[in-house]
Amino acid sequence: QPMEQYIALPSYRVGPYAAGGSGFYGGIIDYFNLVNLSGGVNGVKISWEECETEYNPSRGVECYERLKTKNGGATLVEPLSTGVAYGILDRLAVDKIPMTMIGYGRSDAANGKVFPYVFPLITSYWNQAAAMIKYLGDKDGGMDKLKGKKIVHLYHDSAFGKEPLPVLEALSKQYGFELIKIPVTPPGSEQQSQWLQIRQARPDHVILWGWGSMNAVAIKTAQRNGFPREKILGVWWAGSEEDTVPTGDAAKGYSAMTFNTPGNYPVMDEIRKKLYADGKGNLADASRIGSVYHMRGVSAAILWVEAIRAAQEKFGKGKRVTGEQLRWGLENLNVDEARLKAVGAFGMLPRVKTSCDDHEGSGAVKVQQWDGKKWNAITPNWIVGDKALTRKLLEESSAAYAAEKKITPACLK
Amino acid sequence: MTTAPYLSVNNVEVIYDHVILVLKGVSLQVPQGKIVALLGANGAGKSTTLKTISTLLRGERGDVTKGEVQFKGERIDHLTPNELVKRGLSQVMEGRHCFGHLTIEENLLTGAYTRSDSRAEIKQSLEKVYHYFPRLKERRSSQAGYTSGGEQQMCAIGRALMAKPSMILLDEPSMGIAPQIVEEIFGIVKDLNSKENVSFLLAEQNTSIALRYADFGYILENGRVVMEGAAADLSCNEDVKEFYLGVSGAGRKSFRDMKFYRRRKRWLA
Amino acid sequence: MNLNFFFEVLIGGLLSGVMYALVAIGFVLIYKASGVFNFAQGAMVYFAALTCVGVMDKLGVSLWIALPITVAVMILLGLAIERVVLRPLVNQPEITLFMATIGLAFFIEGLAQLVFGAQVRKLELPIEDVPSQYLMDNYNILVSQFDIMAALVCGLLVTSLALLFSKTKVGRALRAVADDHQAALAVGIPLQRIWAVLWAVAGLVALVAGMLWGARNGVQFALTFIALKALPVLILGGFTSMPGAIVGGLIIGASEKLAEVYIGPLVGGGIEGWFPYVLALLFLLVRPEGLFGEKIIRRI
Amino acid sequence: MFYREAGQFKTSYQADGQIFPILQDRLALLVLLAVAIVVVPLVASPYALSAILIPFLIFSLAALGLNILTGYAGQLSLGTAAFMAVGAFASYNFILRIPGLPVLAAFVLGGLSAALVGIAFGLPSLRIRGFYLAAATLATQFFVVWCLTKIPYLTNYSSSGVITAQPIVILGYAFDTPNRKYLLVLAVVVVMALLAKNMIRSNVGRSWMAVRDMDVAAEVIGFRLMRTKLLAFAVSSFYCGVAGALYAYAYLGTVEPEAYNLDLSFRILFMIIIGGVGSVLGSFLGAAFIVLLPVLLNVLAHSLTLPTSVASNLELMVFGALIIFFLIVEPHGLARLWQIGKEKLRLWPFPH
Amino acid sequence: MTEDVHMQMNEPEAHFGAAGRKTGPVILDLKNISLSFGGVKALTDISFDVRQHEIRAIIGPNGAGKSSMLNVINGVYRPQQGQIVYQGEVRKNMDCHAAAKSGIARTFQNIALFKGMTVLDNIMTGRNLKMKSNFLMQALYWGPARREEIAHRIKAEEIIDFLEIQAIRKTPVGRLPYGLQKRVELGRALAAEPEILLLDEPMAGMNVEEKQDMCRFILDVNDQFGTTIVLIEHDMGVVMDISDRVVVLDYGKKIGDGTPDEVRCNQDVINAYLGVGCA
Ligand SMILES: Nc1ncnc2c1ncn2[C@@H]1O[C@H](COP(=O)(O)OP(=O)(O)OP(=O)(O)O)[C@@H](O)[C@H]1O
Ligand SMILES: Nc1ncnc2c1ncn2[C@@H]1O[C@H](COP(=O)(O)OP(=O)(O)OP(=O)(O)O)[C@@H](O)[C@H]1O
Ligand SMILES: [Mg+2]
Ligand SMILES: [Mg+2]
Repeated sequence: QPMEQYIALPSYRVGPYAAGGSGFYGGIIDYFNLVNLSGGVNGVKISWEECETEYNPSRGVECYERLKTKNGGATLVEPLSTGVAYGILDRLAVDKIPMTMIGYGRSDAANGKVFPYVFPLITSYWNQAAAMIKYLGDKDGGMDKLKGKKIVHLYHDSAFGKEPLPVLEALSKQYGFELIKIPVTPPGSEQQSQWLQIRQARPDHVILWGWGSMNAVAIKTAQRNGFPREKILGVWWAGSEEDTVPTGDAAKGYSAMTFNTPGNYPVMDEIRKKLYADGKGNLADASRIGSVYHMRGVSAAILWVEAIRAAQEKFGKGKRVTGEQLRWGLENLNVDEARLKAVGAFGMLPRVKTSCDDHEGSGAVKVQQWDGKKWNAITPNWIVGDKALTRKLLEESSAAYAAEKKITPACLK
Repeated sequence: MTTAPYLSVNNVEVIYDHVILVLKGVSLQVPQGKIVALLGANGAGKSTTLKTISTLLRGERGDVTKGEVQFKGERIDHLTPNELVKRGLSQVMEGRHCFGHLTIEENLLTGAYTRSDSRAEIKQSLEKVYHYFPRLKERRSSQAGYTSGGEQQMCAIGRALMAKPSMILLDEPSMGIAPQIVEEIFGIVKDLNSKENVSFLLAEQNTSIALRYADFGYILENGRVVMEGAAADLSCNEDVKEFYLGVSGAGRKSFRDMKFYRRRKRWLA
Repeated sequence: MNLNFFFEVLIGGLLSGVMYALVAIGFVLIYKASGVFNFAQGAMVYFAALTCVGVMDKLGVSLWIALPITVAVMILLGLAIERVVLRPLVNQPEITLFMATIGLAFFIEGLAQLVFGAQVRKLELPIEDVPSQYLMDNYNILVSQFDIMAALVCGLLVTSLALLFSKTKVGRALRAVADDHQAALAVGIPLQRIWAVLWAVAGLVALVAGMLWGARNGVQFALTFIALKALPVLILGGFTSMPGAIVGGLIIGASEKLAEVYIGPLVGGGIEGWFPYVLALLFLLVRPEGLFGEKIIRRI
Repeated sequence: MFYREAGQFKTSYQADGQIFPILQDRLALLVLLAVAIVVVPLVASPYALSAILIPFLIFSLAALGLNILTGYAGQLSLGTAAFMAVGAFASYNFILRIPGLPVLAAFVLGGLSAALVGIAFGLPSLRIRGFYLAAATLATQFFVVWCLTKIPYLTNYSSSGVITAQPIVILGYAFDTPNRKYLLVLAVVVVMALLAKNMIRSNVGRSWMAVRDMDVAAEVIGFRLMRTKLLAFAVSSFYCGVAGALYAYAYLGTVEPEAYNLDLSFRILFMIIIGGVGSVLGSFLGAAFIVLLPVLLNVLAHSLTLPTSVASNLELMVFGALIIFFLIVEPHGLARLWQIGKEKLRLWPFPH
Repeated sequence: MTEDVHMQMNEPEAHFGAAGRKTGPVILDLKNISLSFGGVKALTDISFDVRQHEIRAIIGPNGAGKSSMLNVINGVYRPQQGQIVYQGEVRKNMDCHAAAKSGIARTFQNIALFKGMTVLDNIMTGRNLKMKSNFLMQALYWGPARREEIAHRIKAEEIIDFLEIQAIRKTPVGRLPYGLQKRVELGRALAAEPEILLLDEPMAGMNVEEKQDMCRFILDVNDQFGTTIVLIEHDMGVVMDISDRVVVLDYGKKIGDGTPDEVRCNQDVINAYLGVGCA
């Protein structure tokens, strides 16, 4: 029985999304290294293996299958790709390996009774969409001010972009704003017509629900058409340096959602000091330390390590936990202020407390704005949208899934 | 032969596609200023021999596994066709191979690609080709792909002449050409040969006319040279007469009187 | 209907079309001269742009120094491609050469990211991508000054390349090569050398496209996808025609934008992905070789 | 010396018309099948089954479908993934909406739906040729995926357009483990490959090849261009449709329309070109190449302990370089290489 | 028009060709055919007929319009003017498929074999119009489909034997030398068991010996199956020896028509094509 806690990382470091992939997985590995430097989790070192998926579902599945049996069996997997995640969704329960989908994938997977092995930790698209509207309402001076306003939902024309529609539509009915849906065909390298339409519609806000190169193009095209960037609010996959840097000054004033508050934290300093100073960092380019994707990776790793810790508390301290046990850990996660302080990440991510009913554990997000050089948080507090609404949708949708799959919803022990 | 050969092929072996052995050690020589005919049945390897010389074989997945080719005393098997044309060796390929989308005139002009002569000189060559083939002049602005088979054949020959070569490899120049023009083509060959000292190696099925104009002949059978000799000698040889010229003891036989399929005589297995 | 808006959409579309044409030119260049459909064109665009910003980054030099270095790199790349990939594949079926360019695309993509890293970068050209104030004030029409420059560059490229093909000996030889490799060799056209030059030129065209697209969208992997935008342009204009590339670009650009704006909302939007293809396809039914493409000769 | 037809005289044209005229070949195939059916499920790890063999077989089937169209009938297509998507989503809907419909019947219906779409998009091929057609088939690719994202009915109103394949149950027997799924896929692929081989060696196949090699002459001889081309589109799309359904049902499980994107179309095209255009065997070899090579390279790169991003990029470069290398060695694909190998073997120990 | 046709049908039937062959009634009658491509007049007002069982040669200088004439006969080109009467019927919209169905087969000047297929497969394609089983049956390769395939295979093998190309049966035709390809192409045309066989320079690129074989094949086909043959050939020896009647074209116009001897002594023909007078 190997003593190491082995985690499978079907990652991608080439192709169109390589920039995000290398930052995210770089962050994860940096944190793992940091934990291992200080002796691991109660003495259990973390090990991992990467496998290149190129963001391609079929290669991702192969990677998963290959990685899962190595080193005594994977105990956690994170593909950071909706397509890959779907491809392995059915296999998880059989293999008894939990998967996190941090900030992506199907929102209804937060229902642990139907998706026992899936953990859309921190926040799902639905909660994000709800929070976005909440933020926009607050910005305009109260939710009632949204009445009669126009909000454009400019989205990546795929499952990803369509995911928040039920929430947005419900909220539009509730608050009386007009929702204008404008799709962008992936990969979205040309958006002239969309932005002309937007300019024509004169919306009060534009929600940019984009991914990959589409974001930079959107911002650039907004500039070209003289549309103020201050009115654009991006989804968190449209809120990284990768999305704004290539636009030059065009993104100044543009804001986006995030579940990591930009800034510096003790854990980041440690990573710099203990890893990069010794040339042991994972990122090729040290200037990307603390970038959005990197920090997102570190946050993911923090939550996993906490889950391992929780599982060890229950199943035996200082021992490697199995996938099933780690699943329990993820389901009974309680990363509160104290824990966050302890790991040096207080304020970096919201507190997360999961349960069988709620594999998401938080739903809180912040808004950040690009000042031309870096991201700055512009909401002091974590924002939470209309959770009652998202909960209702979640119940309906996961029930439909359960019916289709003939699953009897139940909590696992 | 007394003069040093202008072109010599020494013991060449060619394999297509790694497995099909086509030439089994062919050797032949073309002296300067002579016309040499390469005769043989279908599939004997005439075209392959010519392509070996012009190094066009590479594009057809053929490999020269043995032997060498020399032109003007220099080994040429490693050269590119472009360098060969520059050195004065041109080939007219079997099966026309005109550039379908180019007009007849453009086709002819590409023939002069390697020449660095002035426009006027090239124009002059062009006029010469038109003089040889008036039909081409009539069709000069049609796309070659839409011209008749014979017109394409003339175009291919004319194109090779445009390079002003000193040695021409002709692969079945008479194919699909009206008899009168065939005579004219051979007249041109003789003309160039005697006036401009151009040497020729010609693969030809029309044996009688080929031997009439050639100085020397080789007979290829199954990838081997089975007979060689002065053209005059060959045309007197009884076997050649019977199998390649279609005349037996009693003179030419009518095609309709062939009451049986001939069993070909083979010189070598 | 709001006429001013219509014109904005139209002009925006036309100018986007120019950007597509810029990529299409690279395809035409290679196809016309060797009958090869160059799948790696997109990768070359990315490679060129990335090399330029990568050199600026790594050596800390300005655009004006990085540019000539990139030019040299692109020329070297063209020469290498001829030597290593094309030369051994002379006279092979079109589809084989097509596949070889696919292999090439993988190789170039890997190489670019290996040398310069995968992160997204910005490329700033001295001309800003903002609405032209002059046109705004005088005609109340919104056109980016960047696009105007791109159109000029594209026009220049097309004119010079079209002249090359129609007026020079090399141009004629190139067309001959596309018809029949073997015969082209036989008449002494130095296929190798011509291809080398051509791929080098294609590399430079890719560089131009890469600079303009890179400045517009950022230098990132997605630049390889803009080839997809160039395909309908190509089939509409004809694979073998330089003017076709630009006319096709204009038609595709304008009609796809108009369709997205005026038809899109009726059917749920996002039709830009397929509309140009369907348009080009319908058009092909009338003219199977595109607007200016050479007729495929089918004769027996 | 051992591998040759010498001494194996055919006494009837029937015997001569066999798929594998050489006894050794027939034996080898039987052994291969026996291994695939009996030995593989016993010894192969779940990883090999569910991550290598199943996708390999499914891709082979799709490649075979494309090969029928492109390799045999000469119509270059870049819309393969679209036909796969039609097959998958149609099967899903048939099962969903017709209670009690057997899964295999649903696959067939899915395939037929794909065939219909194939015929519709094949119509332009009557006028358009070569790369023009290829680029035009991209219309299929984009249009079909767009329809799947835009028409909620097709995805059973799932909010994001994702569908989850129903469990495969045939005659009360659930194909839920990698082993069983593998056997199911294998059976489908073997049967369909056999059918394809039969078509190719009879008049339909000849009509396709005739149209491919010289369509004017084919017409003069009496083949009807329209019928021949559309049939090729239909059969090819049928194969791709079934492959697409298997891709969803026996491999991925949960799919979004994006899983059938252009990338997939290209991968399948790569398979047939690398494997051999116009060869049934080539479809399999090509699929093996494209499925296995990245895995091998990946494993190899990891054993070198390079930084992952370097390894990943090197992988891509080597993959590209190998494609070029194989094309230079044999432009007609792996199948031809195999054939040449066999011809050499036949002559062995003599070189020619 | 139709009256005209009947008139011809009622003509006395027995004719003897120049080669002493008994020929039948007119099977194909071409009337005032004109064809032009843009500015190029390939055929101008050409009329001639072909009788059953005869060997009819078309000769003329390069570019005279001979191949175009064949293309008109089997529907590849549609003449701008004129009429084709085939087997007593006026063919208005003759397309290649209809022509093939009604028993017209041909070979091509620039070999049009299916390069990727074997010799046997090429010949089998010639029989496609006679194959009846549908594609599902063929996919199953069972019962009637299989029997049919084998029956046709036997026919094809007969042709292979006839043309003496047994040894190359399984070779892809792309690899064959030119002369053999011509022979295979003849085989493919024969496989259709045509009424009329159109041959476009079947003997180009052959040496005398091979031409003799080819002549024998043509004469045998003509004898054994009664096939009518229309032949284009530049080898005057062949034309004069085996044909019954000869049409001469020049610049798209008919300049002579008659028995080989008549044609040979026609001054126009001598000027335009033959060069030498009749001996
Ligand atoms: N590309 C090729 N691949 C395989 N075999 C070939 C190829 N080209 C020619 N051959 C074979 O090589 C042999 C010689 O062919 P070649 O064309 O040289 O004959 P030839 O003497 O020119 O005949 P012909 O008089 O018919 O033109 C033939 O048996 C032919 O089948
Ligand atoms: N499809 C076409 N388009 C344009 N011109 C054509 C076409 N087909 C034939 N021609 C022209 O019509 C004329 C007659 O051509 P055809 O092929 O019938 O000549 P031919 O008598 O067979 O000559 P050859 O003996 O050289 O084969 C030629 O000048 C040719 O260029
Ligand atoms: Mg030859
Ligand atoms: Mg002709």
